[in-house]
Amino acid sequence: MNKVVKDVEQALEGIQDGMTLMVGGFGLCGIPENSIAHLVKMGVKNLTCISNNAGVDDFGLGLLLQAKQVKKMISSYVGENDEFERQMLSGELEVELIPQGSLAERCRAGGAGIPAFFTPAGYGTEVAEGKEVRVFNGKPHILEAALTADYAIVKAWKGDTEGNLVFKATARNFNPMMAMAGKITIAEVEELVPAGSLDPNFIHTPGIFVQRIFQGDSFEKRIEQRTVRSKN
Amino acid sequence: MNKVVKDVEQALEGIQDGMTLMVGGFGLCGIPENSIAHLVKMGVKNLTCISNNAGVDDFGLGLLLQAKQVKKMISSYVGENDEFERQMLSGELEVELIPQGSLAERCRAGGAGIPAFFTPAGYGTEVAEGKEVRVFNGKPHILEAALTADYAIVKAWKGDTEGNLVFKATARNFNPMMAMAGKITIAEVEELVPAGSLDPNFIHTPGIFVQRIFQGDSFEKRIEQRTVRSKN
Amino acid sequence: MALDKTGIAKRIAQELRDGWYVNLGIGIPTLVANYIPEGIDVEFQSENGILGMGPFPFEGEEDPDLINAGKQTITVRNGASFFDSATSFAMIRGQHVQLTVLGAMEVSQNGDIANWKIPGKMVKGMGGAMDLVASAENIIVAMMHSNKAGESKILKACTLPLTGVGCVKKVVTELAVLEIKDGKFHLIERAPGVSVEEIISKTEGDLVVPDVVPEMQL
Amino acid sequence: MALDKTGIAKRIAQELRDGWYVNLGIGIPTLVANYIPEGIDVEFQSENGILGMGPFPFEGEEDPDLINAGKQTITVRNGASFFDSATSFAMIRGQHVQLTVLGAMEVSQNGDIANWKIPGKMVKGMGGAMDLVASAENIIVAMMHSNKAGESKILKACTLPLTGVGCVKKVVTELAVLEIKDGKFHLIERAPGVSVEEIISKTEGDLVVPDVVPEMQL
Repeated sequence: MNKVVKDVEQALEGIQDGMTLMVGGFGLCGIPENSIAHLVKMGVKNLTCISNNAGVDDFGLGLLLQAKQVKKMISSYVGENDEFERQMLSGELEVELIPQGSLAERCRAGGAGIPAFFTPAGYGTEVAEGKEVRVFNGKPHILEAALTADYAIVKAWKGDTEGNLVFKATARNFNPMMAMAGKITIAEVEELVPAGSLDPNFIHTPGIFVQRIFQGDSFEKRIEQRTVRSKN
Repeated sequence: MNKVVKDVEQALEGIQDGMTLMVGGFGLCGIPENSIAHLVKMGVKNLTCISNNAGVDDFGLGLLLQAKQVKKMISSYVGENDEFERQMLSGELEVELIPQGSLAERCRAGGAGIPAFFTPAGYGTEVAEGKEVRVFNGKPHILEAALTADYAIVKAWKGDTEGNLVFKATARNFNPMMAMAGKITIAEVEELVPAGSLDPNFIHTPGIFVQRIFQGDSFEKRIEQRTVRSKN
Repeated sequence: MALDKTGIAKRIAQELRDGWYVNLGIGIPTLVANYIPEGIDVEFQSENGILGMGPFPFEGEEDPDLINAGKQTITVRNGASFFDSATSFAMIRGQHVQLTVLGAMEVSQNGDIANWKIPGKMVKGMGGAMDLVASAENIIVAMMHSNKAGESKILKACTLPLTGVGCVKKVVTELAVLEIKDGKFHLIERAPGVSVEEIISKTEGDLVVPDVVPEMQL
Repeated sequence: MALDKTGIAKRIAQELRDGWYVNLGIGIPTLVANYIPEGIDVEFQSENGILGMGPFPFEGEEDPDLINAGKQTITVRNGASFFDSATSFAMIRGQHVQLTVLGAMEVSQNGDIANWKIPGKMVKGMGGAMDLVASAENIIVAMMHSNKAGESKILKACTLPLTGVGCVKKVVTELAVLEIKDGKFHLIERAPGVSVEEIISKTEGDLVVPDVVPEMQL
């Protein structure tokens, strides 16, 4: 079942003002750079973006924020981005902060047909406001709902023509769950290979979760915190 | 963190009468044969076994049933086993049947610290009796609780000394979720390799979920339904 | 003449659409894979953890680690993938599988299905059927119109323990194609040479019969 | 003399036990990895999806696809594994991680912790902290005893928005090791050369002081 589209333009076709997008990545690691750049070019506005982070000022989702294309961010951590903080504190940008594990699980639930689940994370905090509390094994939990998106945009290391994806190292992060939770899931890959090239034992995201796949033109893969040790 | 034990005897140490065991596998595919054989030898009784199936009369969990070591089976499908059916219909054996997807998800939930979740499976059927019903997006769902076990016994293709596991083809099935849900998880592998031999990108079950690992002495890997086509 | 199992499978295969992921149950549904219409690309999911199932292996090439949900030895196509049971049912529950074909003991006119238990007699378990019928948007039941005792299985209300409620949209039997709508069965097609009268006589549930009932084209 | 950050990390490292999986937060907690006691084998989990974290890479060997939860470039040890964020928090929520070490802005005597938000001023988000503190059986907070304005962070009740309630068991500061029990702080150890009086004066919360307070052995 061939999922290949020609380029990023064809891949993002149909994304419109006001839609909800999931965007994979953790910090700048494993983000769909080519798609984000093209979203800026498309100029779609009033987006709701579900993404663990909001990029930095001049890279990642920060680019969409700079261009004022985002109405609402749903994230777990949004430091490292001055423009973000400015828009949020001034009230221009709506922000919903979600515990990282709940965010990951809510995306998975959205893709897995689980409308809601109980988790201990956030009990007794702002996050629990308005949410049902129930005690299991003597411990209070809150009920969290599934998340889905009109489009999920993920980035993989390798992908085949049937949409099967393989991720590298910690660039996996949120990408597999978001791929599950998109009504339409777009995968941007570093290397597109023919079906049959990837070992079926080691597929991270089966092609059933992916509707469109393309090989990105270029990947900067910017490092957010370069930490090294010296050779002696 | 070395998880290697000498043999099946050491691996199963601590399993006692009346305990709850999860046992991986689908039909006879991917079952921990060496451990099951040793459970028969140990003679532990009144076990509650959580396993998708109950084996056949003379292989898999059928061996424990023959020896009357099982008090209760929690499964999704228990055909292909006459002794099982006899014990169940006569009331000797307690049986709880669970939809296969709910069984898988309940094991995952048990391992993932999710005490309960909503699923549409089983609504309006016997399975829903006594369970909370709630409508999401116009569709009724039932609340299902997590499952855990005193010991989970899983079977993998390869495993390393740190307990990282890799499964082959459809022998994966319930093994990864059960590995997560066992208070103590025992992995029986076809091939035990040194830490560092398995590619960290392609570990199915990270070693954190495994407490003991050993290489099985022999694997019969019996085929339940041999279906073939002729060469022309 | 009433269809044989192959005929039922052939008729159901006509319902396949290009690009669909399909889950086939044990029995007649499995046969559907043999009659995919030309120009249609579908992928088969088996709930024990495989996408991209291929045909049975050649003799001597069976792999005990590679089976379908009916525990039969199988092969894989290029582009296949293996996954655990939780992921498999995430696909099913999350409605990523476009069509489910399964057998039944009884179907009722409001779309209820019973196929897993005969109290006191046969209790094999529901396997993945309850998850499949509760989640799939598109369910086709493949079955015989009557049971071995000659009683209709197309009923006003199911008598056996249910597998799912209000979920079946279409039934294909050896006699007819029925659609379920507004709490009634609707006769869509009849098997070649089978009379509308025979179908009416063998259907216990309310049946809406249009003026003209076309024959199946197999 | 009060400890520096390294000293706090060294003291916390003494709490490690053989065979533990450990999650280290950003800042002082990260330093704990440098002082694992001899003969103790622990494995570090980072919530962005890695088990078996190694030291920072040599210059020129940084891999942008290989970072920790602080977004720092890292390396892996033999036996490492990568996984997605849902699996990572399955480990955390499912209590497979034996110890969590993290920083805090405030800790209260009933074990509440606040470390993610200063209303109107700093709103970076909770990241994985809420999942970690809600789930971990064993949480050690690494922090300074007072904030920059000189106010105690060891409080009767937190004033900032909470990250978790009743979860912190132990606090290690530049002055002391405190245990939280029965709704009170208990002074367990003092930093070398630091007086009990100084600790009392800098602790706003109720503090139980035993007759003899041993000095830390670093």
